[in-house]
Amino acid sequence: MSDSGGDRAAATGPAEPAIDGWFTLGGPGADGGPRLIGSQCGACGTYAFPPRNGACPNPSCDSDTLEPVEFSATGTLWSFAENHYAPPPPYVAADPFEPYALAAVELEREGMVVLGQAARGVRAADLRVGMSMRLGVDVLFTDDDGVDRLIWVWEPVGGEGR
Amino acid sequence: MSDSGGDRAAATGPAEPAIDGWFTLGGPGADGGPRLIGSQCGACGTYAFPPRNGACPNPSCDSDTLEPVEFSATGTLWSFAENHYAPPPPYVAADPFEPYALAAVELEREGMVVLGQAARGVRAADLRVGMSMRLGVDVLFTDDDGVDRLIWVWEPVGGEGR
Amino acid sequence: MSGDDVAILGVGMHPWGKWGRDFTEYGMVAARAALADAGLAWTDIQHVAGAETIRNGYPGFVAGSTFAQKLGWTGVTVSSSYAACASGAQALQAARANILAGFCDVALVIGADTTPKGFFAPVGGERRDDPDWLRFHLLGATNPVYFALAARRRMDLWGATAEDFAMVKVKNARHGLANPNARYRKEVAIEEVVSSPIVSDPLRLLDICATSDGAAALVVTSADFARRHLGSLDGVARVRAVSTATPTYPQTFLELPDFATDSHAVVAPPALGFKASVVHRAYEEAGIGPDDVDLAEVYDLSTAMELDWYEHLGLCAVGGAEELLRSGATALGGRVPVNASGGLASFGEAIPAQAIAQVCELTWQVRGQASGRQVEGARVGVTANQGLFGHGSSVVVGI
Amino acid sequence: MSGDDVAILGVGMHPWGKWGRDFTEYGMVAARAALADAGLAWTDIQHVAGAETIRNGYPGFVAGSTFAQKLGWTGVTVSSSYAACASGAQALQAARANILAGFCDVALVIGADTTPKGFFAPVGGERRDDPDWLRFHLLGATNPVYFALAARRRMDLWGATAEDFAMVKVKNARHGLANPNARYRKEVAIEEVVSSPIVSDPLRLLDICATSDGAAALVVTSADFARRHLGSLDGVARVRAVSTATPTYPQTFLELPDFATDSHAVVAPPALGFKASVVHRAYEEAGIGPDDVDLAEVYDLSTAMELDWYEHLGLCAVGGAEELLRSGATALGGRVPVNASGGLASFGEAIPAQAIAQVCELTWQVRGQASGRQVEGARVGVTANQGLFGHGSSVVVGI
Ligand SMILES: [Zn+2]
Ligand SMILES: [Zn+2]
Repeated sequence: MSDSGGDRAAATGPAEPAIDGWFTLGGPGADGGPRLIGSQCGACGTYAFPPRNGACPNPSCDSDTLEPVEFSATGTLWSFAENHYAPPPPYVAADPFEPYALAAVELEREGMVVLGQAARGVRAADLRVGMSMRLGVDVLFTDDDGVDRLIWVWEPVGGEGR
Repeated sequence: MSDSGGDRAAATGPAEPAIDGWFTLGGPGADGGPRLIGSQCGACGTYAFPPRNGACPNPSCDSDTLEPVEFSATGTLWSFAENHYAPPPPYVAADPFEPYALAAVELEREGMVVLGQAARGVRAADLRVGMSMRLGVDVLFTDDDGVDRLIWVWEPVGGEGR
Repeated sequence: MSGDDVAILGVGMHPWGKWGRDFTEYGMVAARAALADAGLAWTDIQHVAGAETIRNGYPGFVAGSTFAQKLGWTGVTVSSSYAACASGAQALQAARANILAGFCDVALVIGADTTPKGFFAPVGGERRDDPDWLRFHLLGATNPVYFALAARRRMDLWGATAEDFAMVKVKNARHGLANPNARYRKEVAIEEVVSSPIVSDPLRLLDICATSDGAAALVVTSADFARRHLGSLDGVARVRAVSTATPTYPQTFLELPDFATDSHAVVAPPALGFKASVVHRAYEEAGIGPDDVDLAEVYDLSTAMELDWYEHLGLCAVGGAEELLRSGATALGGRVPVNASGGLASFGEAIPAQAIAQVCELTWQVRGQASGRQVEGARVGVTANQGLFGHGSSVVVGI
Repeated sequence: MSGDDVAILGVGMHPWGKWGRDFTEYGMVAARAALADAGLAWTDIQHVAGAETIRNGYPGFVAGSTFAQKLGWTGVTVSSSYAACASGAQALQAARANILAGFCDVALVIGADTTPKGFFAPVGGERRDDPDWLRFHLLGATNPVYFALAARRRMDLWGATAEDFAMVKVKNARHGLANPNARYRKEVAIEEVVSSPIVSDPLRLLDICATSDGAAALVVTSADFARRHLGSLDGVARVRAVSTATPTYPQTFLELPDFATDSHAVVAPPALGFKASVVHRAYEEAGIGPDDVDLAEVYDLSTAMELDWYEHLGLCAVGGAEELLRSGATALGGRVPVNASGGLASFGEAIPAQAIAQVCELTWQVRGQASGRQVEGARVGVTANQGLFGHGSSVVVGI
């Protein structure tokens, strides 16, 4: 979880995930990129995100053995939006505020849509429903201790850099 | 409302009620002492405290014309208690905390029981249900601007000084 | 009138606005208006069903008892229901269930709110177990973001345009012109909407409803009581259905306040999506279909969302809402006017009051009392409403 | 079993304690225990009636839907009820009304809480319209202050002593020794109670209940469903009454969170005080009187308050509670054991779960399953519970 990922964002100082256990930062193994960490039920096989501690969401299954599982890193853009006003706290907005996009991406294997911010510099005008998208990681905000807090982001496959 | 009362507490700096419109500080008129300000319904005559803005509490009366009325300054002790731990905020507790008593006093004319702190120095050991009690005013806390915030208090008639 | 219907004897509202007063003051006005409309006194009420507000301290959490006390304790039973924006419908259902179970004959249903300025923010404190807190903190996913996601799908899948969205606002603003309880009572032009500031692309300021103060109340009774009180049930509006269905797993449409949908990898999605299923259950309970509906009041948190409701209500096929709108069918004078009241576009959102206000409007409409916005010959109306966390509601009112 | 009764097919709890985990985890344990006890699956449930917790963010406000989602969306209807400490009884009443009105046959009633340490404080912010905020700010009138006012009246009017109060604690601690769901399971001596620190005179630390984490759940059904499911109704516990009456004006006993009572200057007080009237309505609905009661579970927020309940329940005359206690009638083995479960003295208070837990205990008792604390021959039990803002509840369970 706290491995420094090669594929990571423009973080310069110390960096930590903004929330523990919801995504990896990527690294040398596998295809190297970051991944969302969901849950998969050992009994019925269904998926869930955010990861949950027991309680399979399938109503026909009363299993409590949900295992952490890395989700697909690519999917299809289900929809998107772009915030033109700073969200209220507990969001830590940049000052001055810069509009940013959010993307909801459908993962084929997992059969689910996951919301995230769009990668830095990717704007609504660059997006359309149905595009191929890939997971990345970027800085969400810098906390009071000067630590960059990281979050998963979606970016078009072969799309804009950051 | 903001008259300085002769009967007032040991306030030395500027002083204001901790809440507006619930009690007078007393003064030269009438019997001089402070009074609770309740409401009386112009239609059915029933009383209410705290004062309310319309909506007679008598279910058989739909009047909205409640007039401010000064309550009786004396009554009978209905019950009492004594706090030995500092209440949590928004109570502004003295530091170090000193135990203090609270008294609920039944007013004959108004036919109701009104809760208040006991006057400074009046402790549970000084009280018993059925005693005659009289309204006073004392400092509740001193606010960030150095203003003493005042509150109504109950004290035994002919009882302890402060 | 079927024995399973409850009668709506009285309806009342406090006008929507931004008054900044205690929410109980609005509720009292609405309650007294509903009682006067019913020709009943407060002391005739046997149950108070309050819709809670969670932003007004304890009195808001115990809305039922707050109003019972403010009107004067009479020993009535009370209930306080919370279901986000569907709270008002849940309060109505609480009253209805108590009446039909035989626990009371006459109930007051009431919702009132005083709302903060700007975006709704989550409950205070650092709440890392609360998805509602986390969606703000981790994504800045405000309510308009979710509305925008749905709106964008209409554009990219069905060819909706910014002008279509604007046309919903123009229609509803016109409907609300003569409504004495509406907050905004002026015409809006398409150009004004499409040139208003973008809030969450593709939605602009005038596409998104404001937050308002307001209150609405109903007096509902058993059929027997209504018959005794009025001598006859002719011309009495009645509640023919209340649906408060939750989603069926997997819920595959991303809704407030979730980070992700359920997974359909293992369990196939239900035939009807969540919001369509809420309406479907109401139709089923009332024994009607979309063709029987003379008008609808729907929760237009955004202009685009009203279009989604056309489809959930079965007024047109999926993807057909823009064409239905453009045809004029959903405007006053059309086949099935939607939001004849002016909708949230004209009212703004007063959460616990909103679903009750929809029922007030349908009652006025089926009675023929909706002066200046009357749907001619209205006999059956339906409401549709969405609340986060799997809440939705749909109420059928008939005469 | 009368057609107006609903059957209690399953009961379940999560042990009370101070675990500091998410309240939904406790609730899941209780829900699954109740389902297992009923021999039913989650997918058999048609309605989830949640008792709200207001200190756990949004999921707590929408307790019904939170648990419906956590168990897996099935399209059930939900309700979320709030009535302070009486919330659990209101949730039961929501389920019962929906069943008796014919809207569902099988409902899950659930309450769970994670509680803060120390005194309950009011909702945050400066809330000068909220009497609950003001009583803390202006008087420091914590909950124990109100308990102390009532306790002092028992002393000065009826001659209660600190030792009487302590004896309630000693009795309930002994009752709770064998209860696997109780938080405190050790004997307490009178000397320990009367030498514990004074919190709000005359009440000491061991006179006042702690705040706990915990959960309780019920599976309740129509009589027809229970008959089909079990083949017979023999030996099935049932809900014979739920009372949620509010006060009648003027309410002349000073109650949380008020600054003053109502005035009896113009309107005479009702014959029965508020809490006695709550119980009276339950007796009336069940068609029983105090002599028919084999045991009672009452809300012993303080030791002295348990004594008040003896009188409200009609177990003795007003002023006679101390004598009844001293006689041993309310201890296990006595005429009418009170808080055989151990009560709040052994559990601590988990607000939305408490009134449901009382019903769990009565169910175990009338089934003869209250191992180590069984009231011999128990067939009818009553609960009594008080919530601030005019809430109270009383439930009658019989077999
Ligand atoms: Zn599973
Ligand atoms: Zn009056």
